[in-house]
Amino acid sequence: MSVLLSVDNLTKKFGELTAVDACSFTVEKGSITALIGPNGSGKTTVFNLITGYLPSDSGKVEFAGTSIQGQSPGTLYRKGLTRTFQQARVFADLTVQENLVVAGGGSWKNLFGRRITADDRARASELLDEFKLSHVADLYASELSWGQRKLLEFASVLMSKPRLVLLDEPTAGVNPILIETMATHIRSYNAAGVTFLIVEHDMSFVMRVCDPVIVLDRGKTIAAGDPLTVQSDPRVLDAYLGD
Amino acid sequence: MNNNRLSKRWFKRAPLVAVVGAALVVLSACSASTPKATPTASTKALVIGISLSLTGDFADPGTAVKKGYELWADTVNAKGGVLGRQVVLKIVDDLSSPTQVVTNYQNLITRDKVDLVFGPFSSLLTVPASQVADRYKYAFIESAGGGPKVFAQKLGNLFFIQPGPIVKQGDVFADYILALPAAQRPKTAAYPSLDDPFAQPIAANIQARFEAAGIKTVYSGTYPAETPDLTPIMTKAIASKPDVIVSGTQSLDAYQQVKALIQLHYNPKWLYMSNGANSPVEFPSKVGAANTEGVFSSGDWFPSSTATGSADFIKAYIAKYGGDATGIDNSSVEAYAAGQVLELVAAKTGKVDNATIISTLHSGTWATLLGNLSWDAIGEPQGSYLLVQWQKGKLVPVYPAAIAQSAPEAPKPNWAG
Amino acid sequence: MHTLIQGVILGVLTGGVYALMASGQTLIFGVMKVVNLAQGAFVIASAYLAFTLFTQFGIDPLVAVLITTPLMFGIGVVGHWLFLRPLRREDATELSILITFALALLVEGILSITYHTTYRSINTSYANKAFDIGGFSVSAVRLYGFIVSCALLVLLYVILQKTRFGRAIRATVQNPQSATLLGVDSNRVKAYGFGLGIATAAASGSIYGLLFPFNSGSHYDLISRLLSVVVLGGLGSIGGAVLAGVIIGVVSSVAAVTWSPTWSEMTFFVVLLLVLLIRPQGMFGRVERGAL
Amino acid sequence: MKLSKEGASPFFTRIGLARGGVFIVALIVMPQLFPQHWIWNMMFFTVLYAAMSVSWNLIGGFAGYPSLGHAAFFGIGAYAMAAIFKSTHLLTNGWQPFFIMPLIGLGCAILALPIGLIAMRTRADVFAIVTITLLFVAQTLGYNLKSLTGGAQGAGLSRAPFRLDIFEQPFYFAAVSLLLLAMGIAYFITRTKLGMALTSIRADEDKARGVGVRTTAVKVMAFAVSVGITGMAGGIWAYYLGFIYPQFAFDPLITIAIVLMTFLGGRATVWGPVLGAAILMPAQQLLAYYVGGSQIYLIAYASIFLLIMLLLPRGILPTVLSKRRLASLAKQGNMSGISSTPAITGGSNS
Repeated sequence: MSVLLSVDNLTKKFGELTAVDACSFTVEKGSITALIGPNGSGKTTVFNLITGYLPSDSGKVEFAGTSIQGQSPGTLYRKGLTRTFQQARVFADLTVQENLVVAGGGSWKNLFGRRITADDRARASELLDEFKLSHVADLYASELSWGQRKLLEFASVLMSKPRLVLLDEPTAGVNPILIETMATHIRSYNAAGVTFLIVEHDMSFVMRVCDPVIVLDRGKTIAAGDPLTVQSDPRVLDAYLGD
Repeated sequence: MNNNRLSKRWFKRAPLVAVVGAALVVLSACSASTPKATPTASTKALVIGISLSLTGDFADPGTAVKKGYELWADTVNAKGGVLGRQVVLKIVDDLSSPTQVVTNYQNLITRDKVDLVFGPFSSLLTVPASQVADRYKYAFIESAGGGPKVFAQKLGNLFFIQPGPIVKQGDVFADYILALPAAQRPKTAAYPSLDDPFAQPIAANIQARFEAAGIKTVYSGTYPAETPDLTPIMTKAIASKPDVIVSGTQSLDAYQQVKALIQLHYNPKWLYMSNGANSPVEFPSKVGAANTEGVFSSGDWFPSSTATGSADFIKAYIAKYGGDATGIDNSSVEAYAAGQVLELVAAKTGKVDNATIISTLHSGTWATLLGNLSWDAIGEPQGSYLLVQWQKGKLVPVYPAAIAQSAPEAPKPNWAG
Repeated sequence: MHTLIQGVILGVLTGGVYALMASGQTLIFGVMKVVNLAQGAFVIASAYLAFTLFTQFGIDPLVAVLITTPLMFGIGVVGHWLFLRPLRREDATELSILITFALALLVEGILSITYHTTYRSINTSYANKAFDIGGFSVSAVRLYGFIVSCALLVLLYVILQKTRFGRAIRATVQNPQSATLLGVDSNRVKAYGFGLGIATAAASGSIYGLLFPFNSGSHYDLISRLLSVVVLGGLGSIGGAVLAGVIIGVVSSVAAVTWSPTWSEMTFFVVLLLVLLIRPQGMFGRVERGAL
Repeated sequence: MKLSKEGASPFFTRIGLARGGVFIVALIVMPQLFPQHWIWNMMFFTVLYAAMSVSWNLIGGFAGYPSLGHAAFFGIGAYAMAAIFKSTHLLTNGWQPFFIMPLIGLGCAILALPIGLIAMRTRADVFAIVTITLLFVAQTLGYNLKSLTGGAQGAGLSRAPFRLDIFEQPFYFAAVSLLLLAMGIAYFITRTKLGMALTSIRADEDKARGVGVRTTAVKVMAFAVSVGITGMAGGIWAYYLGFIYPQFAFDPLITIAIVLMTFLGGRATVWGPVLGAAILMPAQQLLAYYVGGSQIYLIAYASIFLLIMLLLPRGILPTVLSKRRLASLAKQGNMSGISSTPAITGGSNS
């Protein structure tokens, strides 16, 4: 397997607080990599740095072998690097179907074309069926439940046929049935060639779905490897249990 | 979407409409003082439509104009009306907005079909309003809009009820200065002016005449309305110590100029301010009574005026509104004079229709509170203003000699501080 | 040269007052992320209040600060509770701008009913006094106004640095989410922060009324200047607002003296435009990327 | 709203066409039904403000960028018109100014490009600041560029040479054309990807940029089109009035009026601003005329504004529409997915 994403010595300071401290790790192509760590360990900040939502202070990020330093989220999205947010960000004033179409990329060359083309509809309905959202396709995203929004956001990033998807706590606040749905979707898209990097608190979910696991503490990578090894790593236990 | 099918049911349901409705009700409830026009059905009433700024930027002077019109209507009605017809004023509010002033004159003329119209307050609103009146061939007697652009329209139906066009207001000061023996005249002059159709042209007019007579201009500049601070401007204006300062001022800025001069310790030999300094109450209260001594200004009416009907006017004014003669705003006097002109036309011709008014006023001289008025073909008055000066706490006419109640005092004594 | 220095002196003194007004404006933005377009209206309202206190009770405007400030603080807290707190989060930015705009109109309307639209000025006994310092004339009102402004700015600094409430505000300015985690009651901080911002408007209103004539419509002029000052200083940065207030005061005063008063008004806007072109976050503003 | 399960969303719906047709016919027939000048005058201003309100909605409603400076472009359009009258040799009859109007609109739109690029680099609140400042810059320029504008002395246009009995009609129909143009653009937006892009910007601009929406291009374009129409409205207004001053041409109250109309009727809809203008403009004019005389006017204006923002932030139409929509969805048995959070309707209704 080859490396799809490599993070090298990435650092970000907020005032006096060092949120990400010379953090380094790699994500193998085709893997479902988990990024875990105690609260405030800098996981989301790492996501923001990778996806261009925040500028880093120093360090390197390479995606598919080229540096993506300083590139905007939009550019990265078009290159196949996409993400979701901890608090699902969907376009509240667009319908579920439109949310998918907007995220579909590509067709933006044709701003003056139909709102939803037959092609859009076909692609969207596939995903909607798969995510069991067809029955709410014409509702506004603001009318969805919390869990449905998370599903919708997940589904919508898949519209652009991404190579790497960064999921920020896909199971937070989601009911157990939906968590299973989530896991199924992640596995099936992974099987179809999409690489995942997942920030997650739910350890059982991580153990079931992810391999390898990277552990972050106070902005530093402290361990990496398969779930079982990481789980028994004393530094990891320290990080979670200590102070 | 179906706004083409807004049903009554829908209106009842929509809470917003209720809210707006409620607000409108409150609005109308709050304005019990609305003047009501009697329908023209009673053939005797002479309905005069007027749009005034009772809200917005010009609200205060607009109210003064209203007082003048209403006082005139009361007076003339007490005498039995114009040609036996009771005068009814239909005064509407234009919110100091040109859009509304056009709407108002449209409504007055084509909807309420008033017999006559008088002008609004401020020449800023006069121009669009006079065009509407002209379109319907209504005479446009107006007491407030005398800026150059009003006459540049060359309307045949317009008559400005003041002694002269606004630009000529300062002529009387130039006359006085240029009548002085050459040795006594000022050598240098500064012209700080408000950028306003009523202010700057006055100073510019004096400047042109002074320069022609060899008085050197050391400063000439305008400042925008609502400049919060005139000290920098006055600092610059007095930098080369002018003998005379001619200020094209409106009201507030006149007080500010005086304040700045006092603070900068500069006392010119002559100080003329086109407006503001001619306000008998405001000026001393804003700059301090002791600082008024020797300041020149000009205007068309003063409580001590000897013009036709002045004493009666003052008496009636105080009887209706209280206060004393010094508290009378000139805008009220000018509005009253507009009514007088109408009376005079009626007396002379026995008619008060618009065509008669227009054709009659273009010739002859008409004696009003403001002295004798006459107009050329485009409504520019042909008379001149009075030069007044503050002497011992009072505003006194000092030039031309014919109406002077005292000799001009020059050079100006130093500021009291 | 003499005129130039005179201009600089004037500018610094006037700038001090702008600094005080703008510090409140920028504080409100910092705490609530609300651009308060009613700040100018509150300044003018306070100027009227000082005017009434002076003409009715003979209270000096600089002393009236002690009365107007707490009063306007209360009005600010209530105003926040009535008009800003009910906004839904999704539209808050957009609607709050429009709401404060409407508030400005409401205040203007109330003032024009109460006081009519003629310009007012507060003529204290020292209104026309001026000091001669090294050949430059410095008017008493300006000097007093400047001194009081500086004193109030110091007071504001102390409140923000030394009190618990001040710390809560600063924490909220820096990071609203973590402030909430630290146990700061964000609604209360927002209400008090808004109140404090309006209170500085009250204080500067007294001084403004002493220095300049005003009417109910003066706030339009004022708000456009204040916005230029806070954008130059960096939205949310109080130190930036103070510095920007003085800079803009000096630049416009010097422009008026050396160039032309009609164009000096433009200096505010030219400065604003340059800032946005070169450094959109202002002198001390932080770059914010997305509501993360 | 009918959504077919298959195929593209239709550009025209039958009901939409019918509605538009009825509206156009109504606009044309109306003056014939009411031959009074004062009604024409009122209809003219109503339609003119409706056009501006619809155009404001393009940037303020659809994209969620609340411009407070539209009056600047209104004034620029007005002064552009005045400038045209200075070279009177270009004008041979009273109709020509109307045909020059599109050039004014184009000019305003081009002027808006750099301004939009600067003002929209950062966030919506900075945009509001810049636009309100722009208004005062424009007003200051109006006063100071004396050779161009006549400064405080004002600028005169020649009086329109139309016959008295139809005097208002050319202006009215010019305003109607402008309104139809603006509504056409608004409709187009709701039917194309452009509208979805604008709505996504309003909902979450960073996220929109993050999923590859060309946010800058889209919002600058919307801004330019929006102020272009506003500029043309200013031109018509100046011609109708015959004389303009900086304080009236660059009046913050113009912006407030059109924003209020948009919010009242419903932002991000095609018809909302029209409804808002149809309610507010006649109300305002008649109130001033009949009630006037009291300073309560400004307070009433501000109070209505505040009430709408707080109680009906989405305006009349979206509120009604969402009720209907939810009701019809419930009938279809589609309520299962509806959460308790209230709906925010977007640009997809037309």
